[in-house]
Amino acid sequence: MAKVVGYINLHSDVSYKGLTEKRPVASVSFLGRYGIIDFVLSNMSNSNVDTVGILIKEKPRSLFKHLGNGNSWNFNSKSGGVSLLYNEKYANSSMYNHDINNIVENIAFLEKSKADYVVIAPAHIITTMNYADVVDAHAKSGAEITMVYQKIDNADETFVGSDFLRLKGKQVMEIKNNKGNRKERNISLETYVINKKTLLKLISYAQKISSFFNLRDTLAYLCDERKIMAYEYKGFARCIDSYEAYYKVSMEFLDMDVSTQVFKSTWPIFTNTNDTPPTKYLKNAIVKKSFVANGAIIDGEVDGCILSRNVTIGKNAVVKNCIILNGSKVCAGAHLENVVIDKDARVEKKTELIGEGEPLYVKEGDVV
Amino acid sequence: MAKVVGYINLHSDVSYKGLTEKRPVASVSFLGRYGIIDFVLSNMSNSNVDTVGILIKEKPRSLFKHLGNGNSWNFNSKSGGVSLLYNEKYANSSMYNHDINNIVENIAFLEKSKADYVVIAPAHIITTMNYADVVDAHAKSGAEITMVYQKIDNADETFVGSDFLRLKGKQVMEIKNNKGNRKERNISLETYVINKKTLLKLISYAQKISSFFNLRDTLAYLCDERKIMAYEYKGFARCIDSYEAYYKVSMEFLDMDVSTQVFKSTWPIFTNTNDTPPTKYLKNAIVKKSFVANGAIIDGEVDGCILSRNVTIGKNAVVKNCIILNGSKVCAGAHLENVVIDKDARVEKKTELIGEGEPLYVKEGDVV
Amino acid sequence: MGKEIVAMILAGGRGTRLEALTAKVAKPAVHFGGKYRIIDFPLSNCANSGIDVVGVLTQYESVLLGTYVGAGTKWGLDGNNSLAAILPARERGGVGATWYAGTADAIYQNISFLDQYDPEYVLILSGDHIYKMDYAEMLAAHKEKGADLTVAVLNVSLKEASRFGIMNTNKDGSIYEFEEKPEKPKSTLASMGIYIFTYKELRKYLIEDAKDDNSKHDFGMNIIPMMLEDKKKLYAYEFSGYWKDVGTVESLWQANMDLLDDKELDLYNVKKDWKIYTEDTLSKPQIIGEEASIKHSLVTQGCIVNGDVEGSVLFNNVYIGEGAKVVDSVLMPGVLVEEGAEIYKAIVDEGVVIKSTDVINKEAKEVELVSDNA
Amino acid sequence: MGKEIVAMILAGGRGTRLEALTAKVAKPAVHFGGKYRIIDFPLSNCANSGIDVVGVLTQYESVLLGTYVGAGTKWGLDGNNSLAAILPARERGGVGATWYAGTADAIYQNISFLDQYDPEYVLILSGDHIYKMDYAEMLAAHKEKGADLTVAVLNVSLKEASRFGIMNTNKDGSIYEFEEKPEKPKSTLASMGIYIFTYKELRKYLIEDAKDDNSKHDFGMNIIPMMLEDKKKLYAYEFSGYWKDVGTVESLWQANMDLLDDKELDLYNVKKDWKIYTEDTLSKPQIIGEEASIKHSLVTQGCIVNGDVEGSVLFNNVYIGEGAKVVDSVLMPGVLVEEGAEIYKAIVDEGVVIKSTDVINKEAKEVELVSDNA
Repeated sequence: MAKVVGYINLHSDVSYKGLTEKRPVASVSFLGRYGIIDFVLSNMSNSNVDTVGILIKEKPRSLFKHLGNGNSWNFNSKSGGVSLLYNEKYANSSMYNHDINNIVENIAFLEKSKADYVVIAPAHIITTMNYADVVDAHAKSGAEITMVYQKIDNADETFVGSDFLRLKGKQVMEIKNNKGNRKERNISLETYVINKKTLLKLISYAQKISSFFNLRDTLAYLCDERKIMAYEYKGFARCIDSYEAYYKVSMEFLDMDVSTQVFKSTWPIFTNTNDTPPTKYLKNAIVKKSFVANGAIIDGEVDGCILSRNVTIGKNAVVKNCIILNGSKVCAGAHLENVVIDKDARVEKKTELIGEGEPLYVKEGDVV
Repeated sequence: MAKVVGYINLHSDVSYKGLTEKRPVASVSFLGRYGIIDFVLSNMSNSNVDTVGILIKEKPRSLFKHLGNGNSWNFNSKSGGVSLLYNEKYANSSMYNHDINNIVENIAFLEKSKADYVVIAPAHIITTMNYADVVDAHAKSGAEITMVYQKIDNADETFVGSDFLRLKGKQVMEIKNNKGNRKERNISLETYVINKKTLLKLISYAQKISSFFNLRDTLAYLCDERKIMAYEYKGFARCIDSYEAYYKVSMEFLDMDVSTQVFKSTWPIFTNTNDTPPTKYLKNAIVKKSFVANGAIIDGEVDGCILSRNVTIGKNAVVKNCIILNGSKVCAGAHLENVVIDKDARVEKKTELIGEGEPLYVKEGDVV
Repeated sequence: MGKEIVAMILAGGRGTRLEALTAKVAKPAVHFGGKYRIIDFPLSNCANSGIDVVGVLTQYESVLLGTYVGAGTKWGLDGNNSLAAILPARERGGVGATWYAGTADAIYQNISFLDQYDPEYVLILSGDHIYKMDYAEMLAAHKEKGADLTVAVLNVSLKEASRFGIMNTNKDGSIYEFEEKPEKPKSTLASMGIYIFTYKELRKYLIEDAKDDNSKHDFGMNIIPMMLEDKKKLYAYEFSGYWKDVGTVESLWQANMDLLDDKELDLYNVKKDWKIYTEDTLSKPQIIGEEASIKHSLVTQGCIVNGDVEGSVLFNNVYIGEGAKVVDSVLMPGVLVEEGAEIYKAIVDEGVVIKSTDVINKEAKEVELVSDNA
Repeated sequence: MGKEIVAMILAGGRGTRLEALTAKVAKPAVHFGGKYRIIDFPLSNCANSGIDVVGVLTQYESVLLGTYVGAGTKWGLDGNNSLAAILPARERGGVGATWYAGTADAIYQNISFLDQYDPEYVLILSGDHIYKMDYAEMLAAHKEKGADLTVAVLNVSLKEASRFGIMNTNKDGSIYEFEEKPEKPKSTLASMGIYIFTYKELRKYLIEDAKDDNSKHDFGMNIIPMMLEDKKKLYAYEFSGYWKDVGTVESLWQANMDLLDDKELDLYNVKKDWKIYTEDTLSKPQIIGEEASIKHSLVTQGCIVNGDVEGSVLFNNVYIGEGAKVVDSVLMPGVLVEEGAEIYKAIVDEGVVIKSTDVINKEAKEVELVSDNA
């Protein structure tokens, strides 16, 4: 593969209600063991992209902690590594706090790289994409810009608010917003391969047009005058663009047919270690159809749930279709259905919480 | 030693003109090999304070890079480590962007610590202080708060703008600003040992008095009603509180009597590695009374200088009393005296630059 | 700048009584507790006790152990001044190539390693014991007594005492006699094989012992008796809490079962600040299927459980098929139990496949070891 | 998931011709170039070539080498999927304790290590050569030719050729004959001791060679001749650039001097992207005193220079007193040269103190080695 540098683009308007009040989408806990960003980082690592810049939009603190020195993502600490690119200057002015300004503010990262190509991908679209394949196709096509899309037939339900591409053969003719009014769409996965030189030109061009223009806007503006290639990705893809989608996609993983598409021995998903002991099942445990992370102690009934690290389920508690984040405790006899419990919260004895429609949300550290 | 947690307090108004335009004081290059913050971090490490929070005021980027995962400072990566505490919320509102608000915004760091005592020290006052000694004295005295001071006889020249303490025996009666109108002063080294419980009370108290109150203000406000102990530190101390002081203190280190006070085999100063080869002296090199970091290539005359990593001094160039930062190049035949050259700058052939009075400053990346 | 204390972990032994489990790995690298290897315990104890230079002495099947210990990163021992050093038997200048001949000889052959750190005290540990212990407290006792050697002891029952090396002590804790596996024990203070020596004494005795061709070069059999004879100051340091030498298949099984029953060894860190660190395995989350039932068990990440599990410990990437039954068993990493298979009171070695028609050890009297290396 | 290629660095030898310099450390750990140890070069080459699993085979004085290599952190080989593994001679299950008997035997004894990574190719390197080489290019050549073995060769002068193992090749680069130190060389392509084997071939030949009691178990003497006899596809890969086997005191000195004269080995990374990584020493900045004079020399951090230095290489923490003269010499870490002392054309070993009245090797005909381990 040619020399490639990666950007993980955290500049987006996606949020998950309470879950993203104090942390960015990228570090929201997912499937008990991961942060949302682990999937795109692992894709970079598995695709041998070993120099990665993370374009941080906001709330950098929990990302510093999660990423440490990047060793958990298999980047050679000498020749590559993870750089945290934060745009302090515009952090508090939302109109200017976009990807292009971040790239510009941290331009040294790009300039000193010897890469020929740049891969840009978001964190909130979960895929197992091999960027090496995309780069190869890009290089062969001779295009300066390639956009990755997926053909979907439920565009009225998912990726609403994302972009779709109007194609002519393999060329992108138009980039438009998916308003959910049709089922079939070629949805943009917000993943781009751009020649490094082209990207450098693009950002200076974008700044001339409008200082509010982000990368997506620039590409949309340019696609009728420049040749932008489309690359079809046929693998697993889910867009976690809302609290509802977060819950829905999480639950979908409990179906083994879905999760085996993502967890393959040839495509490891890396994350950081937490030194937690195995899960302990006590004598009254009844657990079915669930993901359980280490450190949990379970003495109740758990069905259709995702339990993160160090969760406690008390004696005879009943927990159904819930997502429970790190360190939270459900006391004896409590009954929960359709609830998302943030970190270090506590559900008192015999409490009953049942989410109707949208899952209930219990805040970090709350006692209910 | 009792359980101690450390804060490195980067909230101060100190700046070094151009040198701190794009980076915080803490990561300004010092003595060719270090960042300013390395000294206080090494003191923490050598005093066995293995959990350290860095209260970042601004420009966090270069600090992320410099600190990496903290291994270079000898912190056990499991039981301790360096936490970067950044106050995103107030980063752009100078009145609120102070140490107490940063501690409050990142209160989990302090709350989860099992320490009995908290050591707080600034980066811009260079010492080789053993905090274990201060904590021992603090514990013995029974006081809840201890302030470290040094008795100096040139308070009209150094530490101007710092605080001095009015003492009664070993107790602090008043904290006042040193206006430089007297030679002898008991100067506060802005280094405090506070019982953890007391600090937690102090910050909530401070917030009640005024949300503009920083830690120093709070202590000054409280010292007539609370018993604050004074601890006299007699070792090496220099206050680098301005561009002039940065230059002056740097030059002072070229005197072996000064530098041997700091560089002792029992008190290593840790920094991060850069994988640079040894300095190469070519056939026309004439080097005297200088500090030279690795990676430099020298073919000219160097006298009374501090050269950082990967500096090039061309053939027959003459460089006197200069500080030259990483990667800068002085081309053949140039003549420099009394100049500070920031990173990656280039002084063209036969250029003459002579600083009169205050040393000349050449910006990062400039070509002159 | 000398270190106050350096730890040396004896990790060279094969542990033949663990049978097939040590056919390809040294005993300290044997899996334990659903997630750990035995050596995680002394190494984590060192890290948690603030000991930052640890030598690990290896000889038997040392590659996995060596790469596992690495530079000590897993235990945080990878700072600028901290280190976990692998010390294999080797060829030395002026000496030639020599294997380790006994516990004392192994340390003797590494005197130059110790000298390099110039420690005041040396802590000698075994790589195959399961326990949590604060060595800093033991060191404090050693210093307080001004001892030449402090031996950690456990108060065992009189019945068990004849299986151990027994320290007979005076009222002040000083040791006046050491008896190896006495038929009629005079006391019940069993040596745990954990020693703190004042280094200059240790160094002297090791050099003396090395000269003696009749010596077994063993701490218990040679060094301690010599020191007692010389009237050196030997003290016992009594440890209370969970401690287990997992020397046999039976005791390894039992130690795993102990974790299910809340014995004193607390992995869940209720007493905080004493985590047992181990390697991070790259595995998917633990997935529990619709037909699963799990009770009274430890199950770790990467497992997929579709059958019945009771009273068992499941390591990384174990797969339990539908309708399978796993009772009172320890399943090492990567074990695959096919649909409908049954396993009772067994240790199943790494990577073994249990076929759907297999019924292992239904009688369940003795612990059965199932291994491809048998 | 198998690795495409695993590298094995032979680092077990003493290097007796380096005399006192290897009394206490293995040859690959000998200091070089003001800051490095010799093994930094093959390890950095691996890291820079994108090879992320490297075995380091040790036997002689392996402790320093083992802790130095650690988990590979210094070379960035410490990711989740990368590793530098120390492979000492050891006791193995079913085999017993065996030392490494030759280069091929050393690899043979680590077949289980290699099998674990299931590589397509294995790169065999020597731990004591100084050079920069992109093994990825050599691998590409090996794959393109569909070779069973590719040997890196250097075009030496006809005069030198009889000191080397010479590969006689056809026009297409295929090797038809190998001659060890031929009196009348037919070609000047000298083997650099750098081999890429297709692993399944290597494995087969190692097992065959191990059965032969008369074999020296050496790649050059046994494995290559066997493969040639079997008409296997052996190709030469010609390397051009700086390469030095620093086998003697003289050649080690010369290699250090070469750095002063801008030979092809570029430590200053003008060609970028090929840094030689090494350990980070905790030292103060390099301090040059008022009376110092330094020309045509390499001086590293931690040195204090108050005297005259010319044509020399100074390692970490060397101290040169006022009026001292150091000419054409290599001063290893921690050397202290007192005021007024003089040193010419010498290698001074680690930690040696040169007294103020000493005048070392004023004649300066041969290189003199000054060591406390003599």
